[in-house]
Amino acid sequence: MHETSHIVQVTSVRDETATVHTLEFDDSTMAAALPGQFAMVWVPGIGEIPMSVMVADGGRAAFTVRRHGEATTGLYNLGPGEMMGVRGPYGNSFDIRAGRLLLVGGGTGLVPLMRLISRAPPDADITLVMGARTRPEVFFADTARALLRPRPHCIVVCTDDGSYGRPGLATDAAADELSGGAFDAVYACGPEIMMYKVMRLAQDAGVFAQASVERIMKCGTGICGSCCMGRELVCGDGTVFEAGRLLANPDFGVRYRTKSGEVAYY
Amino acid sequence: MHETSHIVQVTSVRDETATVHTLEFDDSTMAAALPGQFAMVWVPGIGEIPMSVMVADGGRAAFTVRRHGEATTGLYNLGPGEMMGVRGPYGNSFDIRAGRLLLVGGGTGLVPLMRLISRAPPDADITLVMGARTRPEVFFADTARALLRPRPHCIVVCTDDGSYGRPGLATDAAADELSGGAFDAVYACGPEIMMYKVMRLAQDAGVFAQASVERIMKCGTGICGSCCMGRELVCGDGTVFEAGRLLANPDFGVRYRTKSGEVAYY
Amino acid sequence: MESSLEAQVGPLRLERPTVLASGILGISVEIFGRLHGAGAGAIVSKSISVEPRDGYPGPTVVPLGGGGWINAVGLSNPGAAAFAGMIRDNRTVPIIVSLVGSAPEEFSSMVERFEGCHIAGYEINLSCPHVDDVGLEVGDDPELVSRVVRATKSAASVPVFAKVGLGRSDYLDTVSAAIDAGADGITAINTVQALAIDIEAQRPKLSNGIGGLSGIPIGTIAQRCVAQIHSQFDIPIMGCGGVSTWEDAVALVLAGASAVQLGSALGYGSPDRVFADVNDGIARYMERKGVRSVREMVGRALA
Amino acid sequence: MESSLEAQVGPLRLERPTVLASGILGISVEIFGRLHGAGAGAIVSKSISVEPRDGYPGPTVVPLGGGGWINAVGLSNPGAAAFAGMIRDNRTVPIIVSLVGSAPEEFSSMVERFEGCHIAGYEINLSCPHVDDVGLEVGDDPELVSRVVRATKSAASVPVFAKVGLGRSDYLDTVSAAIDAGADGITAINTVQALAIDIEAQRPKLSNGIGGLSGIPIGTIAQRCVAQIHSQFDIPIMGCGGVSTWEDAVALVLAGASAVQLGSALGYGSPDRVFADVNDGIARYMERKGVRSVREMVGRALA
Ligand SMILES: Cc1cc2nc3c(=O)[nH]c(=O)nc-3n(C[C@H](O)[C@H](O)[C@H](O)COP(=O)(O)OP(=O)(O)OC[C@H]3O[C@@H](n4cnc5c(N)ncnc54)[C@H](O)[C@@H]3O)c2cc1C
Ligand SMILES: Cc1cc2nc3c(=O)[nH]c(=O)nc-3n(C[C@H](O)[C@H](O)[C@H](O)COP(=O)(O)OP(=O)(O)OC[C@H]3O[C@@H](n4cnc5c(N)ncnc54)[C@H](O)[C@@H]3O)c2cc1C
Ligand SMILES: Cc1cc2nc3c(=O)[nH]c(=O)nc-3n(C[C@H](O)[C@H](O)[C@H](O)COP(=O)(O)O)c2cc1C
Ligand SMILES: Cc1cc2nc3c(=O)[nH]c(=O)nc-3n(C[C@H](O)[C@H](O)[C@H](O)COP(=O)(O)O)c2cc1C
Ligand code: FES
Ligand code: FES
Repeated sequence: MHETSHIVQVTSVRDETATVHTLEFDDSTMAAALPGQFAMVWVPGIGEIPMSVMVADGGRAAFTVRRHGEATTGLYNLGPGEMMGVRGPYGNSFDIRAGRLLLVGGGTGLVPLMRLISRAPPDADITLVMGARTRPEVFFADTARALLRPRPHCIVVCTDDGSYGRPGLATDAAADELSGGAFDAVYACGPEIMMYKVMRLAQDAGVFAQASVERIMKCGTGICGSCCMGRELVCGDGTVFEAGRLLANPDFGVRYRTKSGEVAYY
Repeated sequence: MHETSHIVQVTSVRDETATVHTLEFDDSTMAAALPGQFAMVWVPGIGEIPMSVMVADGGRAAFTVRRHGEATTGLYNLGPGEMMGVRGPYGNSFDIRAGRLLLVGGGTGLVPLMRLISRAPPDADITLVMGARTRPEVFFADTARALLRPRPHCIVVCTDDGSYGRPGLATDAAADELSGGAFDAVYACGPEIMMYKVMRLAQDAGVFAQASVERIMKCGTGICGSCCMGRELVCGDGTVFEAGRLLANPDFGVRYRTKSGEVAYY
Repeated sequence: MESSLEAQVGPLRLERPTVLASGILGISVEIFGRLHGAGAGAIVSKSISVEPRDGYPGPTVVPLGGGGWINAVGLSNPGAAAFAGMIRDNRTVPIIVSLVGSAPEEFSSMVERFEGCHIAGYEINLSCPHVDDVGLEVGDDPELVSRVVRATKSAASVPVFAKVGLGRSDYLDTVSAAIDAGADGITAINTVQALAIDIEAQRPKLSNGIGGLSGIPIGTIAQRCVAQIHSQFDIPIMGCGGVSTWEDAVALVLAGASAVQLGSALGYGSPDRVFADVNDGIARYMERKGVRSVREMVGRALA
Repeated sequence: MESSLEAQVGPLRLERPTVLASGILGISVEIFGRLHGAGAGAIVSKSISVEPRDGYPGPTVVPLGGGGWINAVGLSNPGAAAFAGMIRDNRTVPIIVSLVGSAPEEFSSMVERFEGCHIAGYEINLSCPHVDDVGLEVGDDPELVSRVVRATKSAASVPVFAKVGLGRSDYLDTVSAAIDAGADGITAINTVQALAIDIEAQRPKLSNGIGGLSGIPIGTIAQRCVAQIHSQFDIPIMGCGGVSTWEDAVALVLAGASAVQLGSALGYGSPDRVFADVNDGIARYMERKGVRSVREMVGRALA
């Protein structure tokens, strides 16, 4: 039985890029979220949207939001002391393996991967591929470095336009990594086409892989059906699915449902 | 928050007198009732009434009911395998002291006293005064003997008409006992006038005393108000009260409320 | 900043915004005194009829779990004459006498009975969902509502509230009829018609079959009705239904209630704590939100 | 003794008596297949309108705790044409298409859209408590109900159910109008109009303000309505409202439902277990009580 939303106060706001903010707040329920879990976040008077739970220091929680439409802009604009409603955390979480892990993320898809890093076993050897379109859009590089410092790791930042780090798509970098070494697991979160490619690459390489999928989510709790992807309910069966299950899904990487429930194609 | 009623099945019926039955049933909630606590007992199709929870062997529970009006007759008539609804247990319970205890009961008022005996400390020395009008109306004598056997005790059975045991009222016997020896506590349950006298006797003797009071009880849970006695709610503040509080109550031993809430006098 | 728990429900001034709902512990003036002492701003009596009523046989009040209750007590009450006698000596407790009946004359005759009693107001029960010929039957007939309210108003020298609930017809028509007939305020809502079946006994849990649902399950239904009345009429409202915590009380006020009645909540905790706990919670909330009077909060969530 | 879970709701035969309620996971035929495979006797789709609807902005569906939910999704749905396309290939799942609209012609035109789809029936949503001009507005007008049902019936070749709820007017009048117009059965009830205020934000939790209460809190209200319809009319009923366990399902059947819909219950447990658990519980109960068919139990608690 799900409990109702509760209100939390933003304690601090960090600029990640010109359009991305990280909002920190104190909340033990969200601080305990597992990597991959999400919250339904209510900006009173504006809207409610799903958000991955970001890592934060010392028992706090955070969201990292990219300003986009009405609701994300409302969230982005919240300042310290302002209120938002949260409910959850909802959904399953990444199955974090030991050994050599490849993490591939793009944009705010990096959020659950940051949380994954913070919960990975201390001796896991993590390669993180971070994708962005241009240099000013790169974020979490410092956060990732700080989180990865205590362990064997490698960070590959790619920009589509080559303005920073490795030129090209994150999927190209992921392909190189996979062909270059034996990984024990691959985790992806970001644009669905990117995740689709990474799941294929991992499957071809015979490596265990999971991705966290986004859909329209109105309830977060398995009743409204807005999040359906084939036979799966992304909010409850996911958001994290294994590669095999994803690649067998007729919708994954191909189509999604709009707010009305109509089918649209990527 | 109170839970709703549940149905139990009568497992066996014991004749106590021509008008009194003890119905045993399996139910862990009722088996755990404290001495003085009561249940609301529903005889489907007939009625619902308050009943003290009687002792029974081996984790079972029981009610002992005197056939009287519609509801008690319905309960009395239940046979093995038949259903009744129970909710509770409700109310507080006797504060069972150590040392020499005087128990004074009449009729089905003996029910909570039987349970009290079964929960008294092993070295408590118990004097039980049992009142009945005539010999055939005496019951629980064997039950009391069996419960009291392992400990120092004394049983005084009185009949109003002198047809069995000590002739006269239970209150007379109680007065004798109180004047004859130093008791650490007195517990009474039975007709209100009897309890009133016993509480006075105990107070005069300076002995800690409690009685369990009966009133109309429709909800058992402190919302309907049918059980009010002065400022007290018998179902929630009681049914067990200390002598001082009872004797200060303008209603105790004097008046009660009928089903409509009108005041009636004893 | 000092915030005050005083509440003003039209002509009725209450020291505290929490009121005991009708039918809850509602026949003993000693209990009224105890609850008033323990924080209740006023007490609504059990609904009183001209003649005494024994009510239905048991079960009449059954908890459902999850903070819900179902009841069909059959309006048991000692009758107007006896009840007037019981409360005649009261000087300290603000008692609102709840009246129930089926004809306008019954109401005026009852009000006359209470002549000389020190009471704070009347509440007309137009909405008892489980007794034939009184209660909802009356509430379902706006014309009769109008005559009943008028009869009560013309006999009474204290404020008159009309208590509504979800009946067969639109309760907002009842509200409208009561206001037009001069009601000083509206109490909303009564219990919601319900049926709880026991699947082992294969019969209803209440002897009457259908009864009224109260407690936590109806809280958001009450918020809705209070909000609808508040936005459609200019009339003070006593909110009632499903209040078990101070948060629920605040929600009803934010929805438009000027004061809040507590009923089933008395079954959750000690009668000596329930009102105080809710009042304290409201006071702390007001302090925290920088609100100085209950009045400032009324309907604020609809703004 | 063999007992069968088969249920007969008027002309509609169901292998199992549990049905997915409208609006719950209700737009994807793949999900329908999954739930049917996991025990649902039939699936009612999300209410479909002529044109697609995006619905309201969030929050649209919020859990309230205690097994209660409030929602005002604004009838988001892909529209009749798109939805007919989606279910055109279905051959195995008994789908009941829920229709919503405000004029009789809309209903007949939608039924024509589903010509050629393999569907088990229609359910006319007369009772959505939070969208202007459709839903309850229609249910509140018996004359319009009558025309809507008639239009649907005359276009449809499969059974037509009318879904009612507690609106402004007496829902029993709606039932009566629907039956007179030829409805094959009644679904009762929809959500109950409610409002949940967030006291920190001082505004309603739903973007639409008022919404519909579903889940455990409305269970006994649903039992009441089913019992009232069952005792006043000779019409098969699909019971809906607050069913979270097999006990709740049995209670609705004993109150008069020939089959039982599950809605919010899908939010309590795994979609792969909910129907099976309820079905198994019903089967064990029937075995224990010596009942051979669901039909034997219908309305038994009212006898
Ligand atoms: C599981 C999950 C985790 C996410 N995590 C993050 C994150 O950490 N950071 C981040 O920036 N973004 C995240 N998103 C994406 C984010 O939820 C969408 O970008 C956002 O909902 C778009 O809302 P909008 O108003 O800004 O945009 P628009 O596209 O203009 O949407 C308009 C309105 O449509 C509705 N809507 C749109 N998308 C959704 C949706 N997915 N679910 C429900 N309603 C929707 C809302 O009412 C919204 O206000 C996540 C999405 C999912 C499903
Ligand atoms: C706390 C408590 C414990 C009790 N324990 C026992 C016990 O162990 N054994 C026993 O035999 N009796 C016990 N009684 C007394 C028993 O409850 C009454 O004798 C019984 O309620 C009378 O019902 P009736 O139908 O037989 O009688 P009537 O006097 O004919 O009553 C008619 C109807 O009035 C109502 N009614 C009458 N008395 C009460 C009442 N006290 N509360 C609620 N409704 C009532 C019922 O609907 C009843 O059916 C107890 C009473 C209380 C308050
Ligand atoms: C046992 C019981 C008896 C009631 N009797 C009355 C009554 O006599 N008159 C009345 O107007 N309301 C009566 N009510 C309704 C309450 O006053 C109140 O409107 C309802 O219980 C909803 O509030 P709650 O959820 O706080 O209990 C009664 C409620 C209960 C539970
Ligand atoms: C999120 C949600 C959406 C709903 N959408 C519809 C709908 O489109 N059409 C309809 O007739 N009922 C709709 N309902 C009402 C349900 O079908 C059902 O009548 C109600 O939820 C009560 O059942 P429950 O308590 O089992 O949930 C919806 C309910 C919920 C919770
Ligand atoms: S978001 Fe509602 S079912 Fe997944
Ligand atoms: S029996 Fe209802 S208040 Fe005591």
